[in-house]
Amino acid sequence: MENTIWHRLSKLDHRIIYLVYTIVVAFPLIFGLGLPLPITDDVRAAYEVIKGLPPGSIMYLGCDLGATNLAECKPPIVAICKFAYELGHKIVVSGFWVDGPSLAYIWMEPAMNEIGAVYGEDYVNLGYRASMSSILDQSRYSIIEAFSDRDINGNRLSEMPIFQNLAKASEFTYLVTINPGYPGTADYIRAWRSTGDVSLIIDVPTAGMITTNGTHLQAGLTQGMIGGLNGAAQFEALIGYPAKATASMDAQGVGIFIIIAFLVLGNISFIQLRKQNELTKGGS
Amino acid sequence: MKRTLPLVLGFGAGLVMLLDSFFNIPFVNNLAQRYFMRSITVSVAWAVGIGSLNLLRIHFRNISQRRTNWMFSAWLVFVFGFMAFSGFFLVGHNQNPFYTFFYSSLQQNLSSTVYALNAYYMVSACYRSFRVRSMEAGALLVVAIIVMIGSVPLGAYIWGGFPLLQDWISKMVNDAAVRAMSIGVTLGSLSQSMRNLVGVERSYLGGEE
Amino acid sequence: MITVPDSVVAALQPLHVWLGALATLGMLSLLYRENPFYRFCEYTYVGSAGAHTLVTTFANTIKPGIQTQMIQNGQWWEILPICLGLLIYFQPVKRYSWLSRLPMGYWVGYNAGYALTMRTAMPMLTEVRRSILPPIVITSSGFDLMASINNIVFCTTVVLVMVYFIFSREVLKGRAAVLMNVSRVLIMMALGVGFGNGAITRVSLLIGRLDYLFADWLGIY
Amino acid sequence: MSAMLSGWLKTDSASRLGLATIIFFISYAVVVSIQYYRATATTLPMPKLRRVAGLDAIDEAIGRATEMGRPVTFNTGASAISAATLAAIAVMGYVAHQTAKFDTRLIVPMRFHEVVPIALSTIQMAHIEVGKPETFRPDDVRYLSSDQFGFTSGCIGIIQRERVAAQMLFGNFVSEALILAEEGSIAGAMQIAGQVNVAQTPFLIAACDYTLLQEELYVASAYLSKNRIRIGMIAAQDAFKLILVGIIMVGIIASAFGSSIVSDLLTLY
Repeated sequence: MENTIWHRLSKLDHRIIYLVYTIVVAFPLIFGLGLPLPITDDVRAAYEVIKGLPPGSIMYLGCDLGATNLAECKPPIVAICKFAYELGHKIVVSGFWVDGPSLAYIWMEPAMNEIGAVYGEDYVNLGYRASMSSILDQSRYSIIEAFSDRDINGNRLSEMPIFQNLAKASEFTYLVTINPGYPGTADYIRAWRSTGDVSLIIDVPTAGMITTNGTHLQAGLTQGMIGGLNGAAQFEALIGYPAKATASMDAQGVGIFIIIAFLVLGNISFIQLRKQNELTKGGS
Repeated sequence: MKRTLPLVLGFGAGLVMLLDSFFNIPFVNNLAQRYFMRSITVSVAWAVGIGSLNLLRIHFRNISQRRTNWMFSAWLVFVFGFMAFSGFFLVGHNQNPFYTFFYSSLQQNLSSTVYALNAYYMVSACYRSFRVRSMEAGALLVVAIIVMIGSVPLGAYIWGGFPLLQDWISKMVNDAAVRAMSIGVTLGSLSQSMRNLVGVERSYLGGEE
Repeated sequence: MITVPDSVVAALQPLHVWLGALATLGMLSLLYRENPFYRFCEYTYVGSAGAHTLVTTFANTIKPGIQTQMIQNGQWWEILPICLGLLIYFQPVKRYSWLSRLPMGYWVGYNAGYALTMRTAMPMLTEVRRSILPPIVITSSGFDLMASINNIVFCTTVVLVMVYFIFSREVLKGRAAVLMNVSRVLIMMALGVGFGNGAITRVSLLIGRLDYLFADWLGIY
Repeated sequence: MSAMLSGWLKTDSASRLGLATIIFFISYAVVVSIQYYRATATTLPMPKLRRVAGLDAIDEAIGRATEMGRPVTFNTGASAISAATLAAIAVMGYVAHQTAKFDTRLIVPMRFHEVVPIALSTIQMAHIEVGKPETFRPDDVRYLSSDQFGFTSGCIGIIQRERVAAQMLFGNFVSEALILAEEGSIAGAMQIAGQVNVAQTPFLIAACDYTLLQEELYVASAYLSKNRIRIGMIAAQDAFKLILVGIIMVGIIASAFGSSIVSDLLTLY
């Protein structure tokens, strides 16, 4: 019974599994398969909402993320900011995870300079603040007061053109929340949607968070969802900027099919081994 | 006194927030908007060092007692000091290219790789320990496979029905079940908040007097 | 403040990608075996993460608070919350550790009051309201079968799962108790969606790392 | 109606508040207070909680560990003092009671040092109740590291070196749940999980022998600890879930006849 294929398969060293998986995922990443990418309703709804807003609208971008979520959060942030700038929208970035605003600053600066956006006029980064509920609460009355009139680099907000016609949270036209975990979308809904300050929310969850955020979309608390790397690739296609997310789609497909293959193979060898154990137990 | 003062302080803050949200009482509204909201932000910010204090305390003890890996603890304290010094004393924060250089090259890559390890653990767990032990685990894994296939372009390329099936299960079953569970969790957290507010819930104060 | 000349930083730029790649490979080496290179990277990660939290909170919250609120606007009453926050540092000191409970009590009370306002109720009651869907959907072009089925499945799942999580009284008695198994299967299907999405998130993060190694570091594509 | 309310109620929130929120909060506060009063100030019997199936699996796992003469490990997860961690410690009290009774070793890896004293006192209490204070081993409650992966690799070391026969994962877990469950399954341990992070539950169901679902952790801790306040709070929440289910059912029946009266009543603004 020891040398059957199933027994050897069940004792397969996990490092071989890791090596096989790396090679198989790397192949489409390097050579690409160029598979078509269907557009889902949730991403199209988010695209239509942003596209329908007039120039001069002000977007609040909630970057509540960590460097661990780089791969799933950087592509949508860059794509949404480029799209919003081209539509003439202003962007105000902030976040309540320590890494969020710093990463948004590092990722957005080259992308926005490349398309001619001016910091302080077209976009501003307010930086990290320690306590989300009190800051969002105080921003309902005065944003400059809540953020102590300082941006991420210590410059005065009151001297920036963007803040000439922006005083309170209710003057944000729409809210885009990047959401890999907690705190995130649910906290913005509680802080600003419940009070009626902001009624247009675009949810950008990672794939893992689609599971818990779908119910907000059905309830009308959010108006669109760009979920995971797949959602970001669809949004890049809609705005005509195929970039990092689009390039990774083929590799993601192959990576998922390998996981399914291992899942099925693992269960087959488990069932076969159980049958053989019952046979030998029955025989002996 | 040691246990009641925090509870009285908490009750006061909670009551002011409650009244400010519901009622038009100028004194309470002004107290909440000008003072309480701001004092939460300030007190939480000034208390952030406790995490670093505990971290350094543990690693200084490793160094002083020459425990295993104490050299790595010494390196950790050096990195902490180096990054803190370059962040505090060099120009600004993000305008500080020196600090940003090491943050974006080391910190950003280290932490995104830590989470990427989970993909490998996921694959080996799929192969070695995720088993269809019961009808329920079977239903879970079948739906998981449909959702995985339906969410990637390769799946849509194989059969157009996969994305539709995935979308239907996600919207009709998952969103509904998650809603029912989140209503339960919200009710639980609300009753917890009620007990915290009136101070009958003392567990966060720790064990002894 | 000491300023760093741009020439120094420019010289470090090619080193940037190499440092990132070595950090990535160091962490990935755990897959083979726990080893000193991995531990070196792990301790670097924990040390720099701790420092980043301290530096960012100081630069973005504490310093602006002092510059603007206190010095410029003269709000010197902020000394009180500062002292309240500083009390947390008595936590490790055995005799005075009760002092660290004052800020904790304040935060817990504030958040309790914050949660008990309309903010928490509104989203939940909106989701309850949006769970009320017509089982028979009549549109301009007549009876819409698919929409009716969708509504029935959605509302049944919400009700059955809520009833499943009722423990202190028996809601479904006798023959109706079989519905408890139905609701358990519905929960399993929802968790299956969670499994699928969780797998996709993890694969995406791995692709991000491999993309960094192959494209940014080795420049293969 | 809104004009009358907006006199002393906040005007901007009055129009948004709607009657539903006021009625909801007042009635829920009343139900919670009644249950709290019943639990603390009266000797009335508390409502009987449905026995969560996962509890039989706990007894089975401890029995199996006793037969094999190998230890049980109980992990309270990734968060410091929180509702989930305290509920997990209540379940640990029961497990400690059973392992003390059968003289089976119980190893508890810890990630946050402020939870260590609470765990130590819970296990010591269990040993005293069973009448075997001398078998209590304080160094089996091991603080490993507050860093996620430092803690996870420490737990893996315990599973492999101590050859644990049963692993219990209760509390609130993040991504290390998958790694611990896989190591336990490879080591052949019987595994039971009861944690509240919905993102981790699917992986634990696939890898563990039995998994409690979300709120079942709180019910298990109330059931095992027989704590009247915890049972009372569950009864209050259940009462309100029933009211909400009733509202939804009435709403659906009304909408079947084309009337949206219930939805309008719940409309907040």
